[in-house]
Amino acid sequence: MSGMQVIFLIAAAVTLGSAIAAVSARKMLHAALWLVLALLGVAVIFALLEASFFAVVQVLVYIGAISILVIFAVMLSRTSLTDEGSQTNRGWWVAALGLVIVLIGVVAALSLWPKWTAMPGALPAAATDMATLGKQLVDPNGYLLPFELSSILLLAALVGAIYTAVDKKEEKP
Amino acid sequence: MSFLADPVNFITQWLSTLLIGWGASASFTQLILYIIGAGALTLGALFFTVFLIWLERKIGGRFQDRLGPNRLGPWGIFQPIADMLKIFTKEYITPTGADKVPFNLAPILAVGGVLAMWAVIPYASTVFGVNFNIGVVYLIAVGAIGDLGIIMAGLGSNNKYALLSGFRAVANLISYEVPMVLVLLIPVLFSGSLGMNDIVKSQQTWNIFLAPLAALIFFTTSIAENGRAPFDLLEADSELVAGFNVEYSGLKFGMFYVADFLHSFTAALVFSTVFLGGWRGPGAETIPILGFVYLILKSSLVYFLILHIRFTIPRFRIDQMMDFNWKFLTPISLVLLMVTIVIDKLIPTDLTFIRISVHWAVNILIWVAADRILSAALKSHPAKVVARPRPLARPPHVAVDEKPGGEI
Amino acid sequence: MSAILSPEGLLWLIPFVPFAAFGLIAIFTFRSRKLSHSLALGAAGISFIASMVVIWNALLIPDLAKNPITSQVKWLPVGDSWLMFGVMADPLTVVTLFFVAVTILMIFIYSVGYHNFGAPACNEDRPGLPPKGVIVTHNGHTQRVPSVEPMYARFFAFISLFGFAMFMLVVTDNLLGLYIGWEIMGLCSYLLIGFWYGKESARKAAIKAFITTRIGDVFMLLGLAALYSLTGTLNYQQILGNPQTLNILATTISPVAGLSWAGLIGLLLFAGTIGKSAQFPLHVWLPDAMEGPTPVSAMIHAATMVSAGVYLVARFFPLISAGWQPGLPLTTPMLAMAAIGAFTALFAASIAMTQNDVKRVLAYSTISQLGYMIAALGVGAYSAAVFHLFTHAFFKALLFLGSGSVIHGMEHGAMHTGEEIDTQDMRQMGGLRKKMPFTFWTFVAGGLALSGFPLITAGFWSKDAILAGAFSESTLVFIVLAAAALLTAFYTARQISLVFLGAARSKSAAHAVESRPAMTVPLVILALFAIAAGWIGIPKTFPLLGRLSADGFSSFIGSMLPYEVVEKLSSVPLITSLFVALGGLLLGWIAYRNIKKATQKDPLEISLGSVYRFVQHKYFVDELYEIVFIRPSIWFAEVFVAKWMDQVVLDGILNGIGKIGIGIGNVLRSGFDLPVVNGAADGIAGGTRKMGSFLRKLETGKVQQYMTGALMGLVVLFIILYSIFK
Amino acid sequence: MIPLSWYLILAAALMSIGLFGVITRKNLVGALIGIELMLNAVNINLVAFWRYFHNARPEMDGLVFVALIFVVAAGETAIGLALIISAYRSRKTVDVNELNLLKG
Repeated sequence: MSGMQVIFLIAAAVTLGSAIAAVSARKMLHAALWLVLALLGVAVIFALLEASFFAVVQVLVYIGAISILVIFAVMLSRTSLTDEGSQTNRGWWVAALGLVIVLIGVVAALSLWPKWTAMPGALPAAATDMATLGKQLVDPNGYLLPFELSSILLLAALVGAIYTAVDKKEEKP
Repeated sequence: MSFLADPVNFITQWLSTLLIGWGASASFTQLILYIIGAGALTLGALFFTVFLIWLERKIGGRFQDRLGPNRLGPWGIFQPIADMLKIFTKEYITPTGADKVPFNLAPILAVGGVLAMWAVIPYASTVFGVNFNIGVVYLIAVGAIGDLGIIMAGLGSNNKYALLSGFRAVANLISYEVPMVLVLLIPVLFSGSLGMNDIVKSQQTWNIFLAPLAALIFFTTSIAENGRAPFDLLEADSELVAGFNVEYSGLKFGMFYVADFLHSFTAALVFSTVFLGGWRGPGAETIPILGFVYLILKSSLVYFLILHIRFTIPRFRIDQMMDFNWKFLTPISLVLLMVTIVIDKLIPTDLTFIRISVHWAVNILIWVAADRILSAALKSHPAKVVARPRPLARPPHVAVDEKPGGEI
Repeated sequence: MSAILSPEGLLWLIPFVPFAAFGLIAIFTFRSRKLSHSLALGAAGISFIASMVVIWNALLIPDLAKNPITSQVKWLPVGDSWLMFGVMADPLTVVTLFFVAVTILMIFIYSVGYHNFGAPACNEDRPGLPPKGVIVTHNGHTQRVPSVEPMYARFFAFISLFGFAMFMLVVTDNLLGLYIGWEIMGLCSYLLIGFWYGKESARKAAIKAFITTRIGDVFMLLGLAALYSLTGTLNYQQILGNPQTLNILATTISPVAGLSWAGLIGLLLFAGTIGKSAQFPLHVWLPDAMEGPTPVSAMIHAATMVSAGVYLVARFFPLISAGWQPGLPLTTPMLAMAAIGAFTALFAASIAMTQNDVKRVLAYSTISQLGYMIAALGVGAYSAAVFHLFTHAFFKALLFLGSGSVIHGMEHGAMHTGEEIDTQDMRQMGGLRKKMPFTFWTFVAGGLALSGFPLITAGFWSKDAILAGAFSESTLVFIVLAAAALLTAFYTARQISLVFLGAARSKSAAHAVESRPAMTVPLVILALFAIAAGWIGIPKTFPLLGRLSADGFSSFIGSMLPYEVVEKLSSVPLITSLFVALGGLLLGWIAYRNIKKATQKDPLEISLGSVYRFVQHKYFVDELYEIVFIRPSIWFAEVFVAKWMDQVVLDGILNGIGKIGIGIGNVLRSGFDLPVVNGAADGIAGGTRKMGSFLRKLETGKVQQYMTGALMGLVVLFIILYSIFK
Repeated sequence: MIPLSWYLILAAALMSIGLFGVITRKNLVGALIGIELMLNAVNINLVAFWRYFHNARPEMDGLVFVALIFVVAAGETAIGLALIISAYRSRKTVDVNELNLLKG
């Protein structure tokens, strides 16, 4: 039971707990805040995996942008801000049951995999160097195409979001 | 190393030797030292804030032709301490229907987010919290956390002014982060690293000389990020009583207060680190304490600039703010980034003066072009009058003929 | 690059630069007048320079006729071989190219002035009508000045295309290329004669010219086909530069009227020439072509198109005269050419005497001069004919441009005075000598050259050569040509004295002004050529002057012929030409020097009476054609084909087919379509609807239930795959 | 030292929780939150595999995919929230069960 494991267990517990809270909280606002906590936990997990860059980017993108957007949406739709009633459909426990079964099945299936209990090797210094990642992203033999595609996707999402969200009523006069 | 030259490392060394002498394990010693360092850093920051508050009030007094605090101590220097004591002793009021958890969590996040920024800033050639290889990204990220606190405050305290302030905080944050990150990439480009310390080390010529426009944009956006005038939409007293912190009292309010001042000084700190060469200065390599002094001097200068702007420029309207960001800052910073990348690739690094002059020329060119385009756009699309100005309040028996268009 | 700048490359360049100009103007720059005419002029200039360079290089080559400058590319695959397309510069090409390049450049420049470039545009001007002029107030007094042509750019596009066609025709080295240029020129003449398509007469004239020349072209195409089918090539060198080919052609007998193949082909090609050069039966289109703008008249009548006809026969003279030597009896086509040419010369000259339209006179004179050349070729005076072609191009272009300048001045006067008169009517003119000095002197130079004023003018030398050649061959032709020359001198004097001498017979003439430099400069340049172009051809045997002359020309051109040309001095033609030229001029001047009023009767009419009127109506040839050809063909088209053939026979057949189809269709519809096809389709549709209304219950519209379904499917799939591949 | 299985189990659990949210939440925003959780689970897996099966050659495949997923997540959130807002504007509700225009 090394320190790493302790940290992992804590982080995992926080993540899962807050995730469960996020999907079951009655007030959407709380759900959003729980989501933030869960995402922080994931960031910690990333840090444990020595992907510190992505830990920070996780905080930046998810907490700094996405969760704030979610909160924004919650604020903009007042019903979800004030709605106190049950936020889940009727047969939710069926889904829960089924998902638990699926989870157990998946884990069971995976546990037959020989590398199930693999241990991490030493990470070469270059692997944590962000310059390498950057070069990979813009390397024609690397990931240039997905990179460009995702950037175009982002642009399209930007335009689409603006177009969808803009209030047409303002443009009438 | 001598104590005078580099006190921090001196103490660190001494402590570690001491602890190890007591038989503590190396990792434990490291842990202890980290804790002590963090505590010292945050406490120093907080106490520094006290001084900042006094300074700001004094300077604000000068700007507004007042005396400012002048009763307690010489030049009223103990005024903020008195305020602190008052705040400590005040009662905590939690409004009914408030959302307890966010309401109480918000001030902590606000201060914590700001303090977390101090962790990666190199104060001297040898003194820094952590030498994080992605410090810049980290800065942006924890800055987001600070604004998260504001949003939570706005949502938690069951108050429509606070909620509106929260809205504005979200809009503000989401918008102004974009050009900020974009222009922060330019120093990163020059130094070839995301680490703050490397950025400082690489500034033989301060980045502000290489990228004046980027510095300007970063300065503006950082003011907007920490909601200072003229971007203080989220605590616009005349519109929403005091914004997100209406419902707060006592130390909770005090924390917001501290966070505000600390945030703006942190912005100055970051600015001087990224663009003004941080601790760089004559003799700073050999005598780190000098570097610390330089850094404080530079950031005080920038902070004074921030104050100057705060006390002289009136507040924007929210739509003006959004337009200013999305229609001016973001495009110009995008163009600037692209052009700078290309130019810097073209010119060898050792021809310093040519490099500087070319960068200046290009920046000025971009600025002028943007200005031209903007003015042309304003000519072609003049701002349309949304509402007629309100009629003057007048006694019922006096007839004032009101021309169409509203002016009397 | 050097490949382009070599003579061959330039030879290729010459025609295609104007073509490029045409394309550019037609596609891009037609909105801008300045750009358009700059393009056209630039193209003409480049072609001119290129031509000069080529000619210089060609002149440096000794014995150019045997080894001309040529360059060929593969063009069309015919069977297993390639139809080669190429360019060639031999003596005839060089001569033609010279005057074509010069005159085309001059005419382009002149057009800029003629269409009033830079003048204000008049908003009443409609495309397709000549500009009416616009009223401007110029330093105090208001007056009407010419306005710019509405379709300015279009005009330059057309003449650029025209220039392309002519250069093509000249520099190409095979009959097919010549035919292409020939036909494009036909098209261009149609477009340009009908340039002011707003005018009824212009439309008629354009159609007339097109149809008439087609008649000749059909024969020419036949000749071309025959030649190709016999020799398997259309290249000049391979056909004409090859004695035994000519010999075979001359000796083998064709199925037609016992002619030799050479004779038949010669006649067919000559038919093309008759159409293009407006020889007697097909001459009617040329006078009407005067409806076009004057530069067009000059192009068609002087520089290019009509010369093309003569050029064709000159080019194929070796074939036409295959088996003929000086002293031997003339071959059939030569006889035909001599007859038609001589007759046309006299005929047209006589008509020219009676015309009052300044341009029509020149048109008929052109016809007669072309008749001269044809006749000269007919009697075998090859070099003389080419020489006359050469000189005639210059002075006739000069005369046309001069007449255009006169008309321009008259129009200016008419606009100034607001007088409603025909500004082309010579009777309305007079006394322009003072008003338009440049035009006058250049016109006089041209006129003297035309009438063959002795010793100094170019026309004298060429005409003298022709007369000499005719005299040595057949006396009859000689007499006819001499008479024609007399008439030529006469109507030239008539024209000059009517237009320029005496007193102004109308207010317009009184107010006429000199044209702009853009028009007068080309006149002056052409006048120089009209005087000096003859001196290169002074025969050695000429008394006194013969000593001075090198007489490069006849030997240069003569080298094209397989046999040696022997020049024998005979004083008769010389005396004759002196006599007819001076006498004709004198008579004309005497007859017309004192015409006082525009309405005054023509002196000849007084003396000749009805004969004059007969001649003035061009011997009623047009009316004859109207009765003999046009009416019957119209009747054929309208009554026979349209009414009977088309409406009765063809429509009947088609309607019958249609009815049958409808019947079959009805049967199929009621028998097969409705029960079977529709039934099946309806059944399927109904089934689908039922199934849909059953399945719609699954569509709850709740997205989460869909997702649950998808998830279950995924799990099942996973289980299956896992149980298979574990 | 942490065995790979821990991360995988964590990721699987997070995935299931997110899925639960997506399936059962009435509120569209809630569904969106669930989707975010699922994406994070995927990211955990990717980073874990990158960390554990890492050759000597510095290869960034896992991380690259994580970056791409960040991009996709950002776009997806933006579009989703925009849709939610416009749906709310037109129907005055964000309840999934009431947005059933497709009901047959």
